Amino acid sequence: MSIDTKVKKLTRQQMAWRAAQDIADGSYVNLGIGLPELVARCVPPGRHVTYHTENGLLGFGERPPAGEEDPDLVNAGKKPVTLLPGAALFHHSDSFAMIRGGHLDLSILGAFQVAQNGDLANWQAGEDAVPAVGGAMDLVSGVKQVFVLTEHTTRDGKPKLVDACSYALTGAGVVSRVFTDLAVVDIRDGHFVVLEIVDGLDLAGLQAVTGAPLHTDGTPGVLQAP
Amino acid sequence: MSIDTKVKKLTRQQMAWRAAQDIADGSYVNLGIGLPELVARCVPPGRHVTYHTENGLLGFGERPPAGEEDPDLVNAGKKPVTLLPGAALFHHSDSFAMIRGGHLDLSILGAFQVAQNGDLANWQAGEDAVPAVGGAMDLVSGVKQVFVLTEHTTRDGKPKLVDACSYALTGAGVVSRVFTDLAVVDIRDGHFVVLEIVDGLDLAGLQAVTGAPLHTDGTPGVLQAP
Amino acid sequence: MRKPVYDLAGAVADIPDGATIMIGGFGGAGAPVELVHALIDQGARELTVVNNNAGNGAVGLAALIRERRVRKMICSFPRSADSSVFQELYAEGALQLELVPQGTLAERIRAGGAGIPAFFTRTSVGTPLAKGKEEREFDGQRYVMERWLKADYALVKARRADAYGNLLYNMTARNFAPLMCMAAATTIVQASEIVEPGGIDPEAVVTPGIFVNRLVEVRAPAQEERLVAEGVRYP
Amino acid sequence: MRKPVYDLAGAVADIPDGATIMIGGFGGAGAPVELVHALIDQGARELTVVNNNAGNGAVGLAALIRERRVRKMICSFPRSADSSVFQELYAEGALQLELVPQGTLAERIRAGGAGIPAFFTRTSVGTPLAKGKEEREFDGQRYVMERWLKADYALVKARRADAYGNLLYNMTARNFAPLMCMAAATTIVQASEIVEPGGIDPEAVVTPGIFVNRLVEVRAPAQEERLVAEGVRYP
Repeated sequence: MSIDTKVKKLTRQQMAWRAAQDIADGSYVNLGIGLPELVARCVPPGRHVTYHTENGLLGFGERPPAGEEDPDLVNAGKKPVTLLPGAALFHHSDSFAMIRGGHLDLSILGAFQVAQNGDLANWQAGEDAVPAVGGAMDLVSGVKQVFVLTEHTTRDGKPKLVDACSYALTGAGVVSRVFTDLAVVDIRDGHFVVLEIVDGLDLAGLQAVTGAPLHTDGTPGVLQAP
Repeated sequence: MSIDTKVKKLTRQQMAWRAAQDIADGSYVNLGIGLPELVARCVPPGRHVTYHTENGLLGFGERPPAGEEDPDLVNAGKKPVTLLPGAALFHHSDSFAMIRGGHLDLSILGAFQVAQNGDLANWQAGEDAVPAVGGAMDLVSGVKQVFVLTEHTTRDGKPKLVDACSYALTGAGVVSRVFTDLAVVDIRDGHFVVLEIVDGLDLAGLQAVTGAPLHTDGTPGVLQAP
Repeated sequence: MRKPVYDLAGAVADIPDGATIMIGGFGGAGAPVELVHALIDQGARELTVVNNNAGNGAVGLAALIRERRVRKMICSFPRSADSSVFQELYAEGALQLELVPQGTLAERIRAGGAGIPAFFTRTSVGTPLAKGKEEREFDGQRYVMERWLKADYALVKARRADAYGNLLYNMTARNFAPLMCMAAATTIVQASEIVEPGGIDPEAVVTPGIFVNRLVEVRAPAQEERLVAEGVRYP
Repeated sequence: MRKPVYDLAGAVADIPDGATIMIGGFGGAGAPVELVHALIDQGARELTVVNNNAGNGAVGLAALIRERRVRKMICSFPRSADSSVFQELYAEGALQLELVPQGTLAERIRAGGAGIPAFFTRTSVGTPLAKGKEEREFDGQRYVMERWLKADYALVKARRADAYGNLLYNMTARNFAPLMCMAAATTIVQASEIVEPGGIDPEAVVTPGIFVNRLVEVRAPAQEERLVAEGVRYP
């Protein structure tokens, strides 16, 4: 299934921007490796968000200027970061106590598949690859709210929003909202509920690239991003 | 049962001194409240012993001079102590990780009763008193070696070394050696084995104030202390 | 984020009757005397209190108990030279006691903060305190299962807080406080000073601010032992 | 007590074949490259290695794996841009893998150090990694039981050690090291400097010396990422 070229798909930057709008002021947030990392730069001015990384740091900022990187000061993606005033360093067990103990408000993660019941598969695509889970299972089972940020379909056009995950689960019933390049979709009571769709696409068009029935709660808004 | 006045009972200071002789160089040691606290001053010169206290401190020293006490710098008996160079402060969970995780070499505790199988009762004497356990149960079940330091009998002459504890246990089969004002007694394979007896008392005399059969492994030495 | 800074009364204003409250301190070291007195003034009753001890003299936790605000104490050592208030009410049956070995108490609180609903420990095996607890053998050793301990509120005392709630403590006044900050839904901290973010070395932070909800500056906090020695009675 | 100070070869000399070794580090941050190279020189085989990852490039842990000294890896994330050594040996079946969620790995190591033989966590419930694990419900939530993880040796990297083994780390190079120091029978530390007792603020100590057995001073330690970027191969 392919999407009409008139459809105003969001770029990765725009996807990150849209997700960032839904981060509440004062939140403690863990951003997954890759696309979710872009979210930090897009948080609206005036909202104070504190970022947590699994490897023992709360309150970090952007990558430092070239030449000032410290390989001992990195995020979970092993990318150099900086300490903001008021940062705290701690060991891995304390870091995951924050995660497992429900102290983080939000985690934004990538996905291979999200099911309509909130199941998430984002760590193992198929049997061949070397399995690697990292902190994803801890995050989804511990953080208060889990958002997924991902393209609506795979590179070859298969739905990532599905009725049931065929890949190995990261967690069962853990996702509450999905931000894609085509839509913003809530997960409520075992259903996908469409909140916003990009310009040029209607619900039927979105349904055609989605692997489970879409519901609405009023007319979906327009998904747009600067 | 009373003891002949010719018997050279040890004083409390002497008891503490005798126990201190059996602390190995390099040990990490937790001393119980009361009589065991006296042990620290009696360790032979040249042996380096590091003291741990449950309330989050490793490497503390004697009470500071009058007027220099800090009520925030105390041992488990709530007595003021000092920080020695190389001390470390930590929270209660880390402190008991040291205890429970088997990182301490030795704990020296008081006792109401010690049984020949190594059972220790040292927290609740009878049903009337308000029960209070503190860290005793953690110490006896976690520290590598537990010595008991106590008078051989109660104030009214009843044996404290017994065949089976009648008081509530602190731990089962946990004590390896007992230092009293009359003798040094090992616990081996469910038996009391007498290592040393004070001058003026023979095995029969010691047996008369002990609540379980005494064994020997060669002739007991003379228990003496400066 | 910047944590709201309250006065003492404001910080404890919403604590309801029946709340479970963890109070930092080992004896007087780390006892948040001013916060406890504010709680007495506030009037909440039927409290469950978690503390290593059960108060001394006629101030702080002992005063809270004496004013009959506490229904149940969860502690390891309710007995001391100056703990007559607890002993009297306990003897008359006005107060429940859950006695927990000190290390198990610390670990149960940490477990509450770390999302660990239960764990196994050798501590208390074969003793009356293991009664009613599930026992289990691992690798030939017997252990008892212990459950996490959480609270609605924690009251703790710090030496320094920054505006984001990062904390440093003074010496052994640290004791249970970092664990209680983790295990309470709302953690209220009285700090001798509140500094701007950057005023605490990130490498030396003991309690990261994520575990802290409210700050109160108490510049010259009372030391419980001194109040007891002086015979002070509150209120 | 003063901890014995070794040279690199001496510090790892007694590690036997078949040992379980925890190696600190998260990627290159905190990786004790010099100690791992000394272990390669020493020759021990059939090792079980606990690390968050599985090595990068052709140095450190990756080199240990490439030299076929490792029988089994216990880790959370053995995949990275430069982890081809692990991937090849894993594909050919020369290496076992126990994949553990990162937080569960950290907590299992802490449990090993803290005398907690087992604990419950929500992490992995309903996923393939819960297979074979005991499940249990507490307060209406499902949890899996996880066992402690201990080691014969830990190799970790510190910024500063004092002569008693108290440690400070550098930034996020701390990660697993404080836990591994607790969980190993013999903890071997390479520190950029070893100072006299008193050279670390007691309030700021991260790993108390009781968890440390041997010290090695490595004044200008290699940073794994730089070696990988430069294409260095060891030995």
